[in-house]
Amino acid sequence: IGGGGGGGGGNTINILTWEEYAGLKDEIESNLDVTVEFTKSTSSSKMFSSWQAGKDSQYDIAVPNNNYVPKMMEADLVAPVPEDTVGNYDALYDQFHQFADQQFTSGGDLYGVPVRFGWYGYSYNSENVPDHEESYAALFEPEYTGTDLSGSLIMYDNHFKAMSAAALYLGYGDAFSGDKVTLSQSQIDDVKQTMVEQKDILQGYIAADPSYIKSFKQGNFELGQSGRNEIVEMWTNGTDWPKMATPKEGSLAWFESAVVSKKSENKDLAWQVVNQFIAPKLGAKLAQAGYSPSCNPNTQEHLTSEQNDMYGAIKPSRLEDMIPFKSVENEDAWLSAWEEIKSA
Amino acid sequence: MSSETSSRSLRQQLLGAFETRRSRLSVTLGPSVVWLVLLLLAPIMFMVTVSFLQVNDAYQIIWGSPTLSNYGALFAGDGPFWETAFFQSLILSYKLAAVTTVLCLVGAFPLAYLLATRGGRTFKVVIFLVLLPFFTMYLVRAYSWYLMFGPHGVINSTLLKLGVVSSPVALFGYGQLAIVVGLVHAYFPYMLLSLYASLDGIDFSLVEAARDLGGSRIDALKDVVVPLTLPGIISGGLFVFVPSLGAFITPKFLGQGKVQMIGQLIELRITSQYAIDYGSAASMFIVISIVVAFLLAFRYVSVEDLGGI
Amino acid sequence: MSGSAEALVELDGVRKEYGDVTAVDGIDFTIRRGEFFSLVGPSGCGKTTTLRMISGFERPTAGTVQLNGADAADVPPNERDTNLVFQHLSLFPHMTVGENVEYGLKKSGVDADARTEKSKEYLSLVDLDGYYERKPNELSGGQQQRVALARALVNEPNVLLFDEPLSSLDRKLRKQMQVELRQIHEQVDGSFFYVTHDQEVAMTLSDRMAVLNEGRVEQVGPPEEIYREPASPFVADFIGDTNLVNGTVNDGTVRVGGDDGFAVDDGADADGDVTVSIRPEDIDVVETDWDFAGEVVDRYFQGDQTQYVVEPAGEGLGELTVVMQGRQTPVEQGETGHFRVQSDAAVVFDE
Amino acid sequence: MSGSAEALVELDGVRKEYGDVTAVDGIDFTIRRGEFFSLVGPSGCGKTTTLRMISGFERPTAGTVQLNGADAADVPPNERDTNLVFQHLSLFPHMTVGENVEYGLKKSGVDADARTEKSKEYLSLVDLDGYYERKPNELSGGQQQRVALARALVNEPNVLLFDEPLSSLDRKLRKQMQVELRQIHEQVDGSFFYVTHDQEVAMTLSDRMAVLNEGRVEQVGPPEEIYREPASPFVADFIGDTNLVNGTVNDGTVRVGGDDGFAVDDGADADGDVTVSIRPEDIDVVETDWDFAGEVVDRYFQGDQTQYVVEPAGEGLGELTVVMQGRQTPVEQGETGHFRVQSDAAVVFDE
Amino acid sequence: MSTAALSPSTRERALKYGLYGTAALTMVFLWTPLLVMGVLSFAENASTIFPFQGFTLANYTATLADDGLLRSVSVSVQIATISAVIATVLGVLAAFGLARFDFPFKEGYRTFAILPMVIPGIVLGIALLIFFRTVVGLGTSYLTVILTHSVYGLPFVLLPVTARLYSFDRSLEEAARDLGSDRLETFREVTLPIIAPSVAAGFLFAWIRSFEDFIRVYFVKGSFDVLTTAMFSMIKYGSAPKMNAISTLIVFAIAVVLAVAMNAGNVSGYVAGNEDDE
Ligand SMILES: Nc1ncnc2c1ncn2[C@@H]1O[C@H](COP(=O)(O)OP(=O)(O)OP(=O)(O)O)[C@@H](O)[C@H]1O
Ligand SMILES: Nc1ncnc2c1ncn2[C@@H]1O[C@H](COP(=O)(O)OP(=O)(O)OP(=O)(O)O)[C@@H](O)[C@H]1O
Ligand SMILES: [Mg+2]
Ligand SMILES: [Mg+2]
Repeated sequence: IGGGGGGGGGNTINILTWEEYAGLKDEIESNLDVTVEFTKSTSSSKMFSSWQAGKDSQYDIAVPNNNYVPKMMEADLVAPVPEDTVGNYDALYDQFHQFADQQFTSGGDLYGVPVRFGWYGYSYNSENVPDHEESYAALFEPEYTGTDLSGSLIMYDNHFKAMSAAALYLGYGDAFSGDKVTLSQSQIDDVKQTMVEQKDILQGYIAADPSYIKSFKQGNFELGQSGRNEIVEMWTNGTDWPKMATPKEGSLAWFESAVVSKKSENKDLAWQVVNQFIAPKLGAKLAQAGYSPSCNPNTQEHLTSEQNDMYGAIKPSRLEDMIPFKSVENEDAWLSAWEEIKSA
Repeated sequence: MSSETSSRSLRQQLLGAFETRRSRLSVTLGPSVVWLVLLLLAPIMFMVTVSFLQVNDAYQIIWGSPTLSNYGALFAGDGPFWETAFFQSLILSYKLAAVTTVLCLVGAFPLAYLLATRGGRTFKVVIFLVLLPFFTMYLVRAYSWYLMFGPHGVINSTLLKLGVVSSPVALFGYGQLAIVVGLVHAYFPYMLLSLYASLDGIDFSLVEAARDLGGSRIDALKDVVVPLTLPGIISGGLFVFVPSLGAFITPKFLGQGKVQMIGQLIELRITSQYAIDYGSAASMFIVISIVVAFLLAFRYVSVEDLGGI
Repeated sequence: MSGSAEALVELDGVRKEYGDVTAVDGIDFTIRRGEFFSLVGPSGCGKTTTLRMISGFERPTAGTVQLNGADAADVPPNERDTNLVFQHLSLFPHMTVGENVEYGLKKSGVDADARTEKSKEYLSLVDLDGYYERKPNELSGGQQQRVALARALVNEPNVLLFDEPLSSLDRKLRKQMQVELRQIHEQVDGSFFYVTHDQEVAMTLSDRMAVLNEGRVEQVGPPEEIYREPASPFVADFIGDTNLVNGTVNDGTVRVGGDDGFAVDDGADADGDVTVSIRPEDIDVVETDWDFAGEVVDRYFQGDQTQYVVEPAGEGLGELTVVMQGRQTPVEQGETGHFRVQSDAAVVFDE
Repeated sequence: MSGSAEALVELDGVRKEYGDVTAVDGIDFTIRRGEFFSLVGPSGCGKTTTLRMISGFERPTAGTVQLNGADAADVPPNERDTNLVFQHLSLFPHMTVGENVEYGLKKSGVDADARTEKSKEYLSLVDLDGYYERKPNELSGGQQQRVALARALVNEPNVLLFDEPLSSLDRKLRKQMQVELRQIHEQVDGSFFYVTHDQEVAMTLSDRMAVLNEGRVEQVGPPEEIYREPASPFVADFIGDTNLVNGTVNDGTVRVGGDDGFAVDDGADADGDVTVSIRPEDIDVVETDWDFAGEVVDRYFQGDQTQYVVEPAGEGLGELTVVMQGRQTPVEQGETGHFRVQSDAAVVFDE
Repeated sequence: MSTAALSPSTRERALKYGLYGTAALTMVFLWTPLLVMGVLSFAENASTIFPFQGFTLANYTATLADDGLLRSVSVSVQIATISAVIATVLGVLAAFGLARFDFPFKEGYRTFAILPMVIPGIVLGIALLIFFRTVVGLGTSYLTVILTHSVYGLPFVLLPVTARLYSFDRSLEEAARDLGSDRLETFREVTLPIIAPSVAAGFLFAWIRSFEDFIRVYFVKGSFDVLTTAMFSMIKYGSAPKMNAISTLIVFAIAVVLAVAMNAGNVSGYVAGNEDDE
């Protein structure tokens, strides 16, 4: 009952990941001689902290956001990728190879495999908010869009996502270019100041995707920081008034990356399962389930053109504008700033 | 035959277990003492210890060099300590917990008074209606208020629909009011039952005695009922104040991220960073608050009076 | 309505119903200035209810309660010039003896010094000097009793109401408090209205008493009148011990016990079947001229008197109780004795 | 140790200490087969403690309790041939009346049919036919009382122990249960050991009684002996009402009341100061040859008798209580009467 | 002045209605959100009453088809049952110790034993999390949740049972002994049946506290879901329709259990700690 039986036995692979992956179970099991057990997780930080707390012997695979992979590497929780086993890796967009080289490589070994991705900007209700030059300023200046949005703005309830938006708004884009995000203390202070002031015009901070959609549809706010996949989901379900903005300062991109536990007794089989995540057909299915594109462009073959418009085909040029999630250099300072913003 | 003798000796053993004072005590209290020591005292003591230690990047506790730096970190910031997030959250938590306690008291007293003074058929129904929310999951109750509040929640949309207001009332959005309402709803039954237990023990002929001697209804309440229910008021207060102080779910749902109570602050640090050193130090303030609250309470009531619930 | 017969409290056709239950079923009586008036009756007969209507805690369903000649219907308890001594005393446990006694004075606005002085005076009246600072739970039952008394007395009410205040005390203490209550009544001005189910206490204490049965007053009068001339078999049986026997009236002569019976010389108006009450102490053991002979089947020694259960020889009479005072032991258990009912002792009730 | 004088229970120098408190201070007495024996004394004198030592719930600190001639020190309560009727009855609330009554039989291995039969028999003895299936809380106080009695009786114990079982009942019911208890005692074989602080009950019921005071037995004997010849002023005062007055003995003559006093013709061994007990009913109103004259300062009508408080004319006597039975009203309140103490009525105690 | 003008009986009545009024408002306060939630569970638009778009049972169908959710309910039931059993055994034994024997630091023990109930969940949760991970080396799992909830439930059993034992008339035990039972029989046949309702009440409290706990389990559960954590993600991730439905089902289930319990015994008395002998 409960917790699962540990990463040892037979050819069972235990996976800690997001809800949508569970839909791949039947196909993976028919493609490979394996039983996969999915355990739903709702955040990368939880995947990380539970592995950190010893769950790494219970799970073979986790699929956190890219910025958590270096942390797991640092904590010595993950095993290197046998590139032969993960045959689909080569097919990924170049951009992801670059990202992986930058972030997931240590001592010549690769530790994570990008699976799917998406990006954040903001979205707005096009019925009430006029078109405007898309910029993060829309989140910080109530009149920026040409209509007063005081009290109708929403930010992510996540220090990294929310503070990054503020940093980009303040023009600290350079800080996002290295291995890690490197905001100086004074930049963090400015971000904090800006966000504390922003609190007056905010309607609130919001947890994550579905509640964003629910709240947006309910009319609680007009414009909010959001991921593209949420808006795609709304479109797919017939709500056409939201508009996704691509801010001129750049979008923050996330990509989920699969890792395999160092303690797994079935590493090879585990990597074979990971390989399935980015296989063209299964990757397409995952994209559909999560309204987010796969890192493998070959998935487009298995999607309709309409689907490809929304989340299948992404122009490589757009990928180049994206700023990938990264670990931050002085996370404590970020967190303290965030706490001060929240309790201001 | 053999089963007969063995059952007899089992019986003898059981009887024997109550022969001496020492064995009686160890049989009855032993197991719970072990449990409480291992699962309450030890963890709390360990937490106290951790609050004086540091945790390295690999999330290992660094033993051997006690430090006050975690406590320092709580109050460190650019500005004076009262501007730090921790201090602000702490104060806010005290404030919301205090308001919650007072509202619970004000709301519960009339109902408890009626329940204690009026018997009969309606009594059972009312008790049922009061107990049901009490037994209903905390999370469900917090959630039900999550539906009620919000810029377009049930309250606002109803007001809009009825034409009472023309645009959503900010007061009924998420925020401190919503949190207080949620907390009152969550912990109200503790206060009610505590007061009820205490009022039910009152000899109401004392109220009549006060009236007979020339006291008005208000006098009787003030001079007799309130002093005599003081233990109930205090233990009810304790049972509302302490958990409100450390509330997490309610402010999480009903604060929409703009309000940060101490529980959320700790949770954030633990789940995002596994910062158990910082979390432990911060938790100490809740633990100390409980100790102080208990010590204050014990000046007016005895431990038995806390047995209301 | 003046002088000693002035009516302080007057109940006129007072009824009280609780839903279907009629607790008090139309009663009238008057409490006069300065008198010690008792209301007795068995448990559940409506005594407490009556007292609560006088003190203002209940409203009569019908009828009026007049205090000092004015209808008191709309006067709340705190504005009535009555004070209550409760059955369970109801001393405020969180206040000292002094604070308890002063409570009423405080509510009527007496200033602190005067309060202290007066409360000490009354505490001394009830023999509790020096207990001013104690808490009620530091006192014995009898002392608490006296505090309750002082707390009511100190307000010098027109009428002091008592609801069985002695029933929780043990026998010795009860006797002692009884005597004290009478003495205090003589020392203060007000009337005392005393409710009890203990007929002995009521008889001992009262100037007048009312006997209540199932919400109705059966008889009002001085104790001796009620004891000697009970208005109904109920009263005869409830007040004191009695033998109730069946009898018949023929031409104004009352006979009990059928053919083997005897005549009790009490003229009666009615003809036919009657009930006759004969008090145990009104039956003497005699050598000659006996009314009936009977075997002593049981004998209960009670110290100052001895009770005999006699089984009369004939058929018509059931067991009779006879009481002899002091050391007289005229008949032993198992023996047969001869008995005569004192003249005028029998009371006859029409059926 | 045979026949009717056989000792079923024998207490020999029994003491019981709880820490510093000496609850029972060395007592001896014997309960004989078939007798109704009472232990009376004021609250806290050690009655319950004594009873609990007999039933086996407490071990004596010193002395022995013998049951049927054998030391019972090591016999646990469940193996003693005694049964208890508790003060608060202690009926098992979760069992029916029948189950309660059968409990003891079940424990001694009686089979189900025999149990039912026997329990019904005893329920019928206490007049509770048809209550077999009820739960205790569906019964009135008096009925519960009877179930408790049946539950103990049904085991046919050698000794049935009672700890004030009637004290929680009201007066009428108490009188009635008292009579029933006596009758039941006559119908069954065992001895009854009855503990109470109510001397009236004890006197009425007992064949013999022991008076306990602060853990010591003051006197053992039949009620009349104890009432008439109390062994100490305490007994005289506790059992019945009495007047205790100071006196002096001179050459075998006892005088009370100093110079204005009178002689009570009871020879005394000792010389010097004595205490004299005179029962109120032993003082008569006389026309001539009076012992003392005095004013009646208070008069309490009690129905079958009237109590007079008399203040003797001289200095040496305090107030005296006099009781007159029946309709005699020889002196009115406020008048002066003349009184004589009956011969042999005074009891003299050396100081 | 104006109150003085009112006749005393009017004033009395005003006070009385004031009292009833406040009490009624309190009941409205307690019930409105739950009722609204119940209504919404049948609504097409699950998050707000207006605009109302019609009734549907779809939310219930979806809820009952959600295997993960149902599994979490069953896990919650198992955990609640096991931990309540442990808490009951420990609590009943301890209650006997407290009520029947004297020992040093008795008041201290009593206070200590109430603590799990009052200490905020977040503190207990984190303390146990750190403790289990670091000291015991026990990963968080099913077992740690049970341990946590068994200590959390302890006071909920201890309090009613101790209160019952204090009011228990010990002469009942003596009566049984007097009638021929040894100690063990006395316990089994008299003591236990009489205190059984309070033990049952304690078990029920401990069970419910475990079943409804979120914050403690959130920290020590590891990665499986119990009902509350499943609900938490539902709310956080906005699955209002299912949340309304499952919540309404639970309120209903608890109402039924409570009604049965209240008919069977003096639940309110146990809750308030002043149960009468039945
Ligand atoms: N508040 C009430 N509601 C319903 N019935 C009541 C109420 N108070 C009293 N009664 C009923 O009215 C009747 C008279 O009650 P009351 O208390 O006056 O009796 P009592 O003579 O004082 O008896 P006791 O000697 O036992 O105190 C009883 O039958 C009682 O049950
Ligand atoms: N378990 C005990 N521990 C300490 N003292 C006790 C205990 N039981 C009785 N006592 C003391 O022993 C004395 C005698 O008590 P006991 O109960 O025998 O009195 P009693 O004659 O039955 O009184 P009552 O008429 O009030 O029932 C009292 O002073 C009492 O306080
Ligand atoms: Mg009454
Ligand atoms: Mg006793």
